[in-house]
Amino acid sequence: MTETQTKPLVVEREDTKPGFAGTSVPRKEDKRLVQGQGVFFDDIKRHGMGYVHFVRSPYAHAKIKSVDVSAAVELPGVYGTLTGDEVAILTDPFFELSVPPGANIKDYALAVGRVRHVGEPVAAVVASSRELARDAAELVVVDYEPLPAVTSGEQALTNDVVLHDDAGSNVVWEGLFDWGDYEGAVAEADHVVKIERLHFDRFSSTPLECSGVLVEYNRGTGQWTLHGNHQMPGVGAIWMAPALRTGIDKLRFVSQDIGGAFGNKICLHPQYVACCLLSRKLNRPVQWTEWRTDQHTANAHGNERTFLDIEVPVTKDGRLLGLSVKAIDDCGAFPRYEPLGCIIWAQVTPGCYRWRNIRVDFTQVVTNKSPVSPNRGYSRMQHLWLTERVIDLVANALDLDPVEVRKKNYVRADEMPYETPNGCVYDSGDYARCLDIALDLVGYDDLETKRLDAQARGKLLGVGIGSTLDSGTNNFGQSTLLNPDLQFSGNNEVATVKLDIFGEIVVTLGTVPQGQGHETTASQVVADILSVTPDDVTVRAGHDTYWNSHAGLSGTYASQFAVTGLGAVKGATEKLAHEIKRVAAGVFGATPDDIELADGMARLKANPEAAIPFMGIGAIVNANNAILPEDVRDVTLNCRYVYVPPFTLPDKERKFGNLTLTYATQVHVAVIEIDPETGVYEIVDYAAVDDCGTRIHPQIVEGQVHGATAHAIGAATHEVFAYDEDGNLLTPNFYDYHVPHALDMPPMKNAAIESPSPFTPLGAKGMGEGGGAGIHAVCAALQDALRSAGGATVWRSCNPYHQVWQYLQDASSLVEVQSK
Amino acid sequence: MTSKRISLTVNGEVVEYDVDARRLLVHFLRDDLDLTGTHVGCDTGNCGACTVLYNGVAAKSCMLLAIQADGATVETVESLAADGELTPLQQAFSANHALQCGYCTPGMLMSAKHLLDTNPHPSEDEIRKAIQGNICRCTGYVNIVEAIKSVAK
Amino acid sequence: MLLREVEYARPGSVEEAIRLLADNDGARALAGGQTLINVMKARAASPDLLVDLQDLRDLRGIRDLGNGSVEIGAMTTYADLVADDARSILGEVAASIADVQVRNRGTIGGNVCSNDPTNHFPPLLVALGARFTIVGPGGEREVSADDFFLGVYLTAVGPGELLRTITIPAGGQDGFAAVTIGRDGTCIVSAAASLNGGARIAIGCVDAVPVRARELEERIGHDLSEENVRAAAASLGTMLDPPSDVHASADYRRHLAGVLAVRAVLAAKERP
Amino acid sequence: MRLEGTKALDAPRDTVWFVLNSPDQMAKLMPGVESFDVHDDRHWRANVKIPLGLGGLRMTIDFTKLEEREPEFAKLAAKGNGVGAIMNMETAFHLSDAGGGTEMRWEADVKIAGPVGSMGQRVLQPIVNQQVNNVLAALERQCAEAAASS
Repeated sequence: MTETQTKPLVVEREDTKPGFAGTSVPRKEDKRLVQGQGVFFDDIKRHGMGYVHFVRSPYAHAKIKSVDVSAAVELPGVYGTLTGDEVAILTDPFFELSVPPGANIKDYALAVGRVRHVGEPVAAVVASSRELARDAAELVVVDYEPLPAVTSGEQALTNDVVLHDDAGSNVVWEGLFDWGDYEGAVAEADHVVKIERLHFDRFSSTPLECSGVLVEYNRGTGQWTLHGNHQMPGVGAIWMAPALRTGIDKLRFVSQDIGGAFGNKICLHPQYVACCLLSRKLNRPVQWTEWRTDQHTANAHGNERTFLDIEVPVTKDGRLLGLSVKAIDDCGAFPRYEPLGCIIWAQVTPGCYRWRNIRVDFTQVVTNKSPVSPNRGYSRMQHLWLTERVIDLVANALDLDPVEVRKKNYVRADEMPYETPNGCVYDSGDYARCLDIALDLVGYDDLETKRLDAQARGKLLGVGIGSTLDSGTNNFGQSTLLNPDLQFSGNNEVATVKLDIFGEIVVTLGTVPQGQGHETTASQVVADILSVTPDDVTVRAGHDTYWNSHAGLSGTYASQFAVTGLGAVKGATEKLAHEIKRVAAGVFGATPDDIELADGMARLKANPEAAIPFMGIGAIVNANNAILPEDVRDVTLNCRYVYVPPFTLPDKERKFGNLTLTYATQVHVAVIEIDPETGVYEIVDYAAVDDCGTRIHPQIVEGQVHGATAHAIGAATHEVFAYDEDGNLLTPNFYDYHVPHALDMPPMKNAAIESPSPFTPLGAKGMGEGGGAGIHAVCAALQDALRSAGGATVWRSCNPYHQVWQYLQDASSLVEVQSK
Repeated sequence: MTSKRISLTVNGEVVEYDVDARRLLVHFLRDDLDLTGTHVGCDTGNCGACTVLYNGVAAKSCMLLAIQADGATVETVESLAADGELTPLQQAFSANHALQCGYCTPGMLMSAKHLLDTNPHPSEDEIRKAIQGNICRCTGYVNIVEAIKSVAK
Repeated sequence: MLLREVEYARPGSVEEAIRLLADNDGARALAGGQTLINVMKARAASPDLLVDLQDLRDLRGIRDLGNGSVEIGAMTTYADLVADDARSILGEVAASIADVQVRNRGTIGGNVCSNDPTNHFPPLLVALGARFTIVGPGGEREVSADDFFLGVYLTAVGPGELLRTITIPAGGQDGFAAVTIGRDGTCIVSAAASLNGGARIAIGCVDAVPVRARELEERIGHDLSEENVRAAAASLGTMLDPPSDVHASADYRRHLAGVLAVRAVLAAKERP
Repeated sequence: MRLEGTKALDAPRDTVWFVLNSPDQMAKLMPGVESFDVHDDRHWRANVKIPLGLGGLRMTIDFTKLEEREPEFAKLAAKGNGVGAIMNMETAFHLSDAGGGTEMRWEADVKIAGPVGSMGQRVLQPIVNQQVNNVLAALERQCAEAAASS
C-alpha cells in the first residue's frame, strides 16, 4: 500500500514580510492549460503552410557519396527540398565556442559530405501534409559509404578514427585545473584512496513535448518569424544570424507555452536554420515537428563523462584533503553549446566539502553519437555525482560512517559565504542541518531494524545520501577560461512593467517559461510592490522578441529566474512605482515621498482620502497629460529594467573567480531494497530536503524538487542512451528508454529550510535544476546494500537491474587504499 | 488509398469529415478539427499525452485511426469545462499544482476522469495504476496523485 | 507517427473478413491496434489493407464452457479479461500489461498473433495448454499452443486466416512471474506455469517464441516441494539460447529464466 | 551482431559447394525471394520479402563475392536496402570433409540500421536467428536434393 505523505514539511523558514511573495497563490497559467487552451508551437497553423520532414542518417558514421531528391520532388503535393550542398552554399558554419582543435569543426544545418551520428539530418523535404512529407523523404536516395564508428570517449582519444577532418583530432577542448596544493595534500595524508574508474551515463530529461518550429518568412522585410520552443532565443540568434548571413533583428522568436525543455531545447539552431532556408526558398510558412524517435537519436543528450585514476588524500580521522581525477567528457558528434560543459562543473568544484586541493585533468571529445546540450543539472551533476561517489567509496574503504564523513567535511553554515578553492562563493546554506532533517524523515535511527527486517524477507536494504548544490545564475565570463578570446561575461535579464490607460498593470518578461510559473511569481512580486493583488497584474504569456523585453543572455536556463527574472521584475516595478508616485505628487502638488501606494491607488500618506486610482494615473499620462506639471512629463509608465548580477571577470591564468551567484542545497536520502536473486530493486523510502533561500511560491519550489527528483531517479535506474559498437542507439523510444511512471516513483517526503541569499534582490536562489541528488542517493544506497553481498563498486550512474545483477555476480572492487 | 467520409460525435457534436485511411485519430483531432488540447509526446503509444475518452473509455488517440472512429464517440479535454466552469478535477489540478508545463495535463485529466467515472473512491495505488499510461516529466506525479485523491474523497 | 498509405475495410462478418484477408495479399487484420498501429507508425511494417475487426462482436467475450474450460474470443480486450474471473490468472496477467488505455483497446488475439517476444500471453497460453481455433477460407481448424507460435510476429494464423477463439482447458493452479523494466514495463524475461495434472512451464522473452521447459517439467514431476522445484530449475538456463540486448545479457536472461520458473511454479502451487 | 555455427550436411563437399555458390540454388536458400538477377559470377541482386507477421519487409539485397577458394572457403558481402531498414552483412563459410558428408563452419556479421533497427531492438536477434535457421534448413534440403539427383 502506497501512502504518500502529502504535506511537505517546512522545518525552518525566515519570517517573510506580509504580502503575496512567500505564499502559494493559484498559478495564472493553469486555467488555460487544464482546458487544453495552451498554445504550443504545433498548435499553430498558417495558410498554405508546408510540413518539413528530415531525411536522417541510418549510419553513425559514413561518407555521403550522393543525395538524389528527384523522385521526392516529383511526388504530387511536395513543395520542395533542401540538401547539405545547398546549405553549404547558402550559410556559413555555426560559430564554435572552443579553441582549436574544436574551433575548427564545421557544423551546418544539414550534413555536408559526411554523417556523424545516427539520425543526423541529411536533407529536408516539405509537403502539403505531414504524411506526404514523410512519404517524400523516403524517396530521397542517399548513397553512403559507411565508416568505422567512434562510440566512447576513450576510443575517441586514440584518434584512430577522426570525425572532423577540419579539426584533425577528436579532442574538442582539453585543460588542467589545479587549485591548492595537491602534492602537499598527498604528503599530509594518512591514506590515499584510489578509484580506478567511474562512469556517468548518457541520458536526457526528454521533455514530453519534442522540439519544433513554424517559420514564416517575410520577403518584403527579410524577416523570419519563428514560432517555436527554443528556450534560449537570444543565444539561438547569436548562432543563427551569422550563419544565415543576416542581422539578429531579422530573427523574431515567439513562444507561448512550451512543453518542458530542461536544457534540451537550447541547441535547436541547426534545424531552425534549415527551416528558415526552406521557408525563404519555397516562399511559404513551413513547420517542423520533431518526433520522439528523432528527439532520442538526434537532438540533445546530457553529457556522458568517464572519470579515471581518481585519487583522494585523506587523514586517518576522515578529513578529505583533496581530489585528483582525469575526466573524459563525450559530447557526441558536434560540440554546439560545448565546450562550456568543460567549465560549468567548476561552479561546484569542491561539492559540499571543505577540501582545498583539487586537480582535474579535463578533456572533451567528439564521438559518433547524438550531440549533447545542457540537460537539467548540466555538467555540475556529473561532477557532483563523482564527488558523492567518492565520499561513499572513501568512507567504505576506510570503514567510516558516510554520515560522519559528510558532516566532518561539509562546508559549515558559519563559514558562509564560503570561497571555494577556485574562487566561487557559496552564498549561504546549512548542509549538515539539511542532512539531519533528511535522515530523520527516513527514520535513520531505526535503519538497522529495517535492514534486518528486509534480510528476513530475503532482501538487501541500503541507504544512500546525495548532497548537492544547484548553482544558479551563471557568470558567462567563465567561458573565457576555455577560450580567452570569447567576449562573454556577466549575465542579464529584462522585464518591462507598464501601467496602461485603463489602469491595467502589464508585465512583459524576457524569459522563456516552460512550466516554471513565471507569470504567477512575477505577479506576486509586482503585486507586493504596487500594493495590488496578483489578479490585478497581467503577465504576458510566453516570449516574443518583438516585445523588446529581452537581452542577449535572456532565456530560461541555469536555475536563475528567481534571481535574474524576478530581479528584473522587481527593478522594473520599483521604477514604475516611483513614476506613479511622481505623477500623483504632481497632481497633488506634493513630493513623491509624500505618496504611498495602497489598494490600487496612489494617495497622500498624510491624507489617505486624497487618492488617485491607478486607472486615473494611467489615463492622465497616456491621454490627458496637459494637466501634468512640466517636470513629470518624462514619465512613460512603461518601465524596462535590466537586471545585471554583480560579477567580475574571472582570472584566466589561475582559472579562478566567481562563476555563479547562488547555491541552493539539496540533500536527498534514498532507501532501497534489492532482490538478490534477480537484481531487481525498489526505492522504498525517499526524503528530499531543499534549501533555496527565500521561496517566492513554495508550491512551485516543491514542484521543481519533485520533478528534479523524478529525473534523477529515472537516470539512476533505467534511463540511458546506450549505443552498440556500430553507433546505433539502442534506446530510441519510450519502449526501451524507460522513464519513471506513476508506479515507479517512490513515495516522497519533502522538507525545506530557507537560508536567504545575501547576494540577490529577493533573497531567493535559483533551484529548478537540482544537482541530481537522486542519482547520487540511489547509487549510494545500492553501494550500501551491496556491502553485505560482496561489495562491488557501483561505478556507473545508471544501474538497471541487469547491472545490479552484474554487481552481485562479480563483486570486484575498483577501490584501493594506500596507507602510510 | 482509402478515403472515406466518417461521422462521429466529438465532444457532444456530430462531425462529418473526409479522412484518409492512414490518418491517426490524434492528427484528425488536432489538425482537422483544431482540437489542439490533445497532444503528441511520443511515437510509440507510451506517453499518453493523446489520451481521449473513446466510446466512454480512456484510449490513446495515436493508436487509433480516424477512419476506425466512424460512428464512435470521442471526448477530449476541451469537453471538460464546456460551460466555462472548471470541473472539480481541473480545479484540483490547479489547487494542488499538479501541472507545470501543462503538456501532459490534457491526457492526464482524461485518464483521471476515466478512473473517477468507473471508480469514484480509488486508493492511492489505484490512482497510480490509472495514470501509469501517462508520462509526466515535470511533477514526479506527486501532486497529480494528490489532486486526484482530493477529488476522490 | 505518419503511416504509409493503406487501404481500409470494416467487414460486418467473420466470413467477409476472411474473404478480404484471403483475397488481398498484404492484408492484415486490425484488432485493438496497440501493436500494429505502432509498427505502422515506425513504418517498420506496412500492410496494404487493414481489415478492421471491430464490428465482429461474436469474436469478443469470455464463455465458461461448463466443463471447467473457458473460451475467449480473439477480440476480447485485456480490460474484459481483468473484469472477468472465469480464470483468475488471465485477469491478473492482463492487469499487468502496459496501462489502462492499452488494456481498454488491446485484445488477447492481437497479443498472441503479434507474438512479440516481450508479450505476456504467449508463454502464459503455452503453459495453460490453450488451443487456438483458426478460421480461413477452407473452414476451421484447431492448433495447440505448442504449435501456434512460429516466430517473431509469426503464428499459425496464415494469410487469409483469422484467429477466432482461444480455449483454455480446465484448471486453476496457475502462476506467472516476470521481470520487467520498471513496474509493468517492457518484459525482460517471463515464466508461466500451470500445475493442472502435471506441470507445464513456458518461458517468455528468451527466444522468438515462448520456450516450453519440458525437461524442467519432467524433473519436477509431481514433487512440488520448493527444494525439488529449485533443484530442477537450476540448469534451466543452460538449455536456453536467449538474445543479449540493451536490457539484459544472455546470461542474465538464462539466470532469470530459472528464478522466474521457480516463482511461477511456487505461485501456482499456492493457488487452490 | 555476430553469429557463427557449424552444420553437418549429408552431402559431399562438391555438392555443398555447388549449392552455396550457384546463384539459382542460392535464390532458393533465402526466404521470400521474389526475383533474383545475376549480374556476373561475383555480383547478384535479390528482391526479397522477408515474411514477418505484421507485414513483409521488402528489401533489395546486393551480393558481392569477396573471396573464394573452391571447394573450401568463400566470403560474401550483402548490402540490403529496404524502406525502413538497411542491412549490411559479411558472411563466410568453410567446408571440410566429414565422413561421407560435409562439415560447414560459418560466421556472419550482420548490421541492421534504420527504423526497423530502432523499433525492433528487442526482437532483432530472434528474427535474425530465425532467418538463419530457415536458411540452414533450406540448405540441408537442397544439398540432399542435389546429392540425390547427382
